[in-house]
Amino acid sequence: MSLPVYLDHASTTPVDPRVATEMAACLSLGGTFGNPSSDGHVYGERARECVEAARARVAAAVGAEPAEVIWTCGATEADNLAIFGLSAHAHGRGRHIVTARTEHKAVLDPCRELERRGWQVTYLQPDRRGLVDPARLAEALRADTVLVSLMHVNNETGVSQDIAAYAAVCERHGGARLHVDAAQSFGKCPLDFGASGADLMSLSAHKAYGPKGAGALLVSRRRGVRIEARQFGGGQERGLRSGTIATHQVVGMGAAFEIAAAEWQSECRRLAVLRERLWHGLESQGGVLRNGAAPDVVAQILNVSFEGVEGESLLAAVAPEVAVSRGSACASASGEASYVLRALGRDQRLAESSLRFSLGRFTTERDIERTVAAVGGALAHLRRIAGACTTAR
Amino acid sequence: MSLPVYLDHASTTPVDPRVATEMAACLSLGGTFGNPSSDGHVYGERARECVEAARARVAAAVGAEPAEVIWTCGATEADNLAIFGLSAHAHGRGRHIVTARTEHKAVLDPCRELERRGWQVTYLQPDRRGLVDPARLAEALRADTVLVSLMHVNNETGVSQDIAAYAAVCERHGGARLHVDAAQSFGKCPLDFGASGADLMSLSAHKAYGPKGAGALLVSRRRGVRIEARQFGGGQERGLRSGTIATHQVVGMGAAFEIAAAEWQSECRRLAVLRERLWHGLESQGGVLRNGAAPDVVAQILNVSFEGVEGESLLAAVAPEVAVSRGSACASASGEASYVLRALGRDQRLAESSLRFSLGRFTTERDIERTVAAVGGALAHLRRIAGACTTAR
Amino acid sequence: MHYSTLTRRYFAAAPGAGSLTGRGVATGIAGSREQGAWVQLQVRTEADGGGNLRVVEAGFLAFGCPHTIAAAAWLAEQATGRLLTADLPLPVEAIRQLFDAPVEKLGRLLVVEDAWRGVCAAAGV
Amino acid sequence: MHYSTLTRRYFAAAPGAGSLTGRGVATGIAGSREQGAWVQLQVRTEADGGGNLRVVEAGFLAFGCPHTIAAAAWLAEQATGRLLTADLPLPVEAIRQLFDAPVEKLGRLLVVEDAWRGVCAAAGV
Ligand SMILES: Cc1ncc(COP(=O)(O)O)c(C=O)c1O
Ligand SMILES: Cc1ncc(COP(=O)(O)O)c(C=O)c1O
Repeated sequence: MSLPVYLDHASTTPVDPRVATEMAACLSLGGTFGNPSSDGHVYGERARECVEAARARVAAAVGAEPAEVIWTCGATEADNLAIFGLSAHAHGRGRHIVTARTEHKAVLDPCRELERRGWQVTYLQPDRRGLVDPARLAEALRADTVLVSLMHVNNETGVSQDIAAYAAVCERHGGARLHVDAAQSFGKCPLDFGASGADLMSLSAHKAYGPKGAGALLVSRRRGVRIEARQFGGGQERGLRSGTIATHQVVGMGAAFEIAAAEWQSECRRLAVLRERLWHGLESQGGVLRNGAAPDVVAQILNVSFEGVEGESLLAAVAPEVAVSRGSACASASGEASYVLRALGRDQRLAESSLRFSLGRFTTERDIERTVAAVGGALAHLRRIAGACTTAR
Repeated sequence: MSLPVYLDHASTTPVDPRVATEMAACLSLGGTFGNPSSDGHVYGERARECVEAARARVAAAVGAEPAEVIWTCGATEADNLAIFGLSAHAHGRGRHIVTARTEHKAVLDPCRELERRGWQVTYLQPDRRGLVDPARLAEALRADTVLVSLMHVNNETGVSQDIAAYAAVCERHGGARLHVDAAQSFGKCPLDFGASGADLMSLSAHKAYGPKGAGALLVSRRRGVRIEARQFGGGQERGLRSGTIATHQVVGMGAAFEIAAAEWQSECRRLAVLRERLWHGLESQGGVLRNGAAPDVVAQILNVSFEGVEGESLLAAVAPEVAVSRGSACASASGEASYVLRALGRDQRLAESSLRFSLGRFTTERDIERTVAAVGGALAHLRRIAGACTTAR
Repeated sequence: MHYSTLTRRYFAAAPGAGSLTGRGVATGIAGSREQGAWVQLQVRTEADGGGNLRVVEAGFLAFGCPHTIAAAAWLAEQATGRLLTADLPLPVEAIRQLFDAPVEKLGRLLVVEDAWRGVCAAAGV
Repeated sequence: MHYSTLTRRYFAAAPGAGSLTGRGVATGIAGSREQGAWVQLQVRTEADGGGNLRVVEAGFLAFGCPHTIAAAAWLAEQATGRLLTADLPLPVEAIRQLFDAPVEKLGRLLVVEDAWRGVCAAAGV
């Protein structure tokens, strides 16, 4: 049996073969396998050079300085480091955080943990386009607000938020630092850390054809941002994140980010065409609603609600032909994944019968045709089985 | 110029080619690149299967149950999770920790951080063999001791401690959990988590021919050990360690641990012979003292103090021919690296002019010969330059 | 979500999906779309000699997760050819285990049972 | 630790390593093994016409890090052929920069300077 079409790139991407080649060169004897912390020999020195070259590539790709890049093992760790690290540093000035209901759990769960420790957190509601309005943010800021955490591109719907506008609001407030979870945005839309005015930014390699288990937190130097470390021992990353640096992992991230920075625009143009083809194919099945409107949404993502079918069954019925996702991969067991869809005007039931199609670098026209046929077949089958239930409503 | 002989395996090892092959199969399109958290399709399912197979391999290699394995991105994270996670859970019962001066910084630095937060920490001195005496541990335990953290094999000297004896002391105490940093021991000596009686154990892949950036914390289920999570969002690892699991990394660790479990005994026999050959070659240079005596020290490590030369210059002089290390890679900038050597009876100066030769899977007889020649040449050169200084003393 | 082979087979083939019409049809409906599971079960029965009803045809409609659909299809299939009794061919917990459904799915399978009760009530059993 | 090419060259070749004996030799010794750097500098001088001393030969011994050894070797080399003056050929901070030594190495280079001072004192300069 042939494998299903992979349209779940927002969950993870395959590693680009060019990236895998660079990673392989850092593993075995004869490669750059040394410990970047080893100070006394050429093996360590070469590994350090690779790590610093990778840092420079990531920095260049996102408009940061190399010294602003703190390696982590993913955006989850970066989000945790940003939120706990900033709050530990700033708690003397206040204990209030502003974020949004539509953030990833890697932001929401640390915020909940801080609430357990006595912090106050305001969870903003997005508007009907799925976006947090900067004016709402301004209203939510208090004298004791020390951190705002708002994402760039939403992992469920692909809507892209105006982080520069949030930065401007925080700037006027004066005391609140802005953390941006950009795990889903790099490679899908313009991203310039320095120009954005953000203080902290989380990145992930495996959403951009790099390896899983690699990421970075950007900490603005120009803006003088200070955070506390969370992982101790060894003093790597200027003491901000101890632990042996995984050379092949950061080299993979560097290669992936360089490639994406060079290719994302043409890739987006190509994928926007495929995405619209997919949408028109699905739309023609009837009872199909698009979540998120064109200019706000990145080219890679199409989120669709299907009338008259139950979501889990729809996913199961298409699974032999197409790999897609309901909500985000790590929130799929909970109902919260649908906050953003409900904000977009979908009722709970429609939100639950929604699929996220996320296209990627290796997606072909043939994949799209196969997807449309599979979803069409599944819809017809399930609607026939559901019979009166759906019309009786 | 040919590369120097690599005798710094205690800092990091190259990835075994068999491991690299398994890792490569988890990266690219066509491989098992899916997100193990993706619930709705075969890509995620296959990745999950790989992750669970790797968990079973690691567990089998160290005498643990699969459900006791919590993936981390290395032993540094595992040490931090053990110490902060256990202390957060147990702080109601007491705020005292016992550890040793000779622990790795990944243990010492979290302990220092806890001291800053009001905890009390007792740092035990090792005896003249470099070992922490279980009787000293028993004396140090207090009614409010909640955690003991003692390593298995020391990263500087290779001395191997009797963790079962420490476990017995903790057991008698009743309230103190035992955490064992086993980053340096797996693959170098017998290791059985279940039989040891330890409550928590840190493992690292890259010390055993697996990838950097992969590790695990073992949390004993039979002993009912509870810790608090430190990284939130996504709920992976039963909520104890959120974040996308890096399939290729844990698969690499699983493969590496399976290989090491099968081969470590014959490897140790082979390396013990090479290590003695190295020692005799060095000894014949004169003014050379061995740190750590035979039955206590694993076969892979030879720590030697050199009279009449300064340590940094010795390292620099041998570097074109041999890659070795002074102390441990991540502590080499500080003087603390020599605690354990001073305990073994070396004065500060001799401790500072010590080298750690750590042999590994791909070390050959030829490598040993080259090393002896290089060190001999460097010693003669430096001693000639030092002239009267060393004799005048 | 992992589905057993049996679940996948009944979910994909959905034998007996559709409505029955005409004489001797008893219908039971339970659940709602809002609660995530809705099931309609129907049987056409004929009286056997001894005052019992024998199911000669059964059908179902269902809106719900794969386990709900598979269980409804299986129940319609099992019922066919048997005497109609108030008891399910297997207790609902056994049906859950048969399809290897997680415990949290039990509520949905109870909707299938409720639909069966409705059928029996409509048929006067 | 990263060493510059110049450091590596003087450290490896150590030109001038050894002791001078005989007439006209001035010796300066500074530091100790315990403090991590010990340097002995020696020059053999001849009086030139104008009442100055010219260094005709220089040598050193050193126990210390590669920067210490390199700096001592370099100093002996530089001194040879010049008039002996209390000033180093370059200020010690400039020597640090010449060898690209980290700032925390300055203390060790001051030992080299002290040895030079000792030479000058011994030679009456
Ligand atoms: C918006 C967002 N933030 C954070 C993460 C977590 O990133 P990582 O998988 O690198 O831990 C993800 C992806 O899972 C994401 O989509
Ligand atoms: C004893 C010991 N503990 C912990 C560590 C840290 O492990 P890792 O490099 O996987 O973070 C090391 C190695 O650096 C070690 O030798």
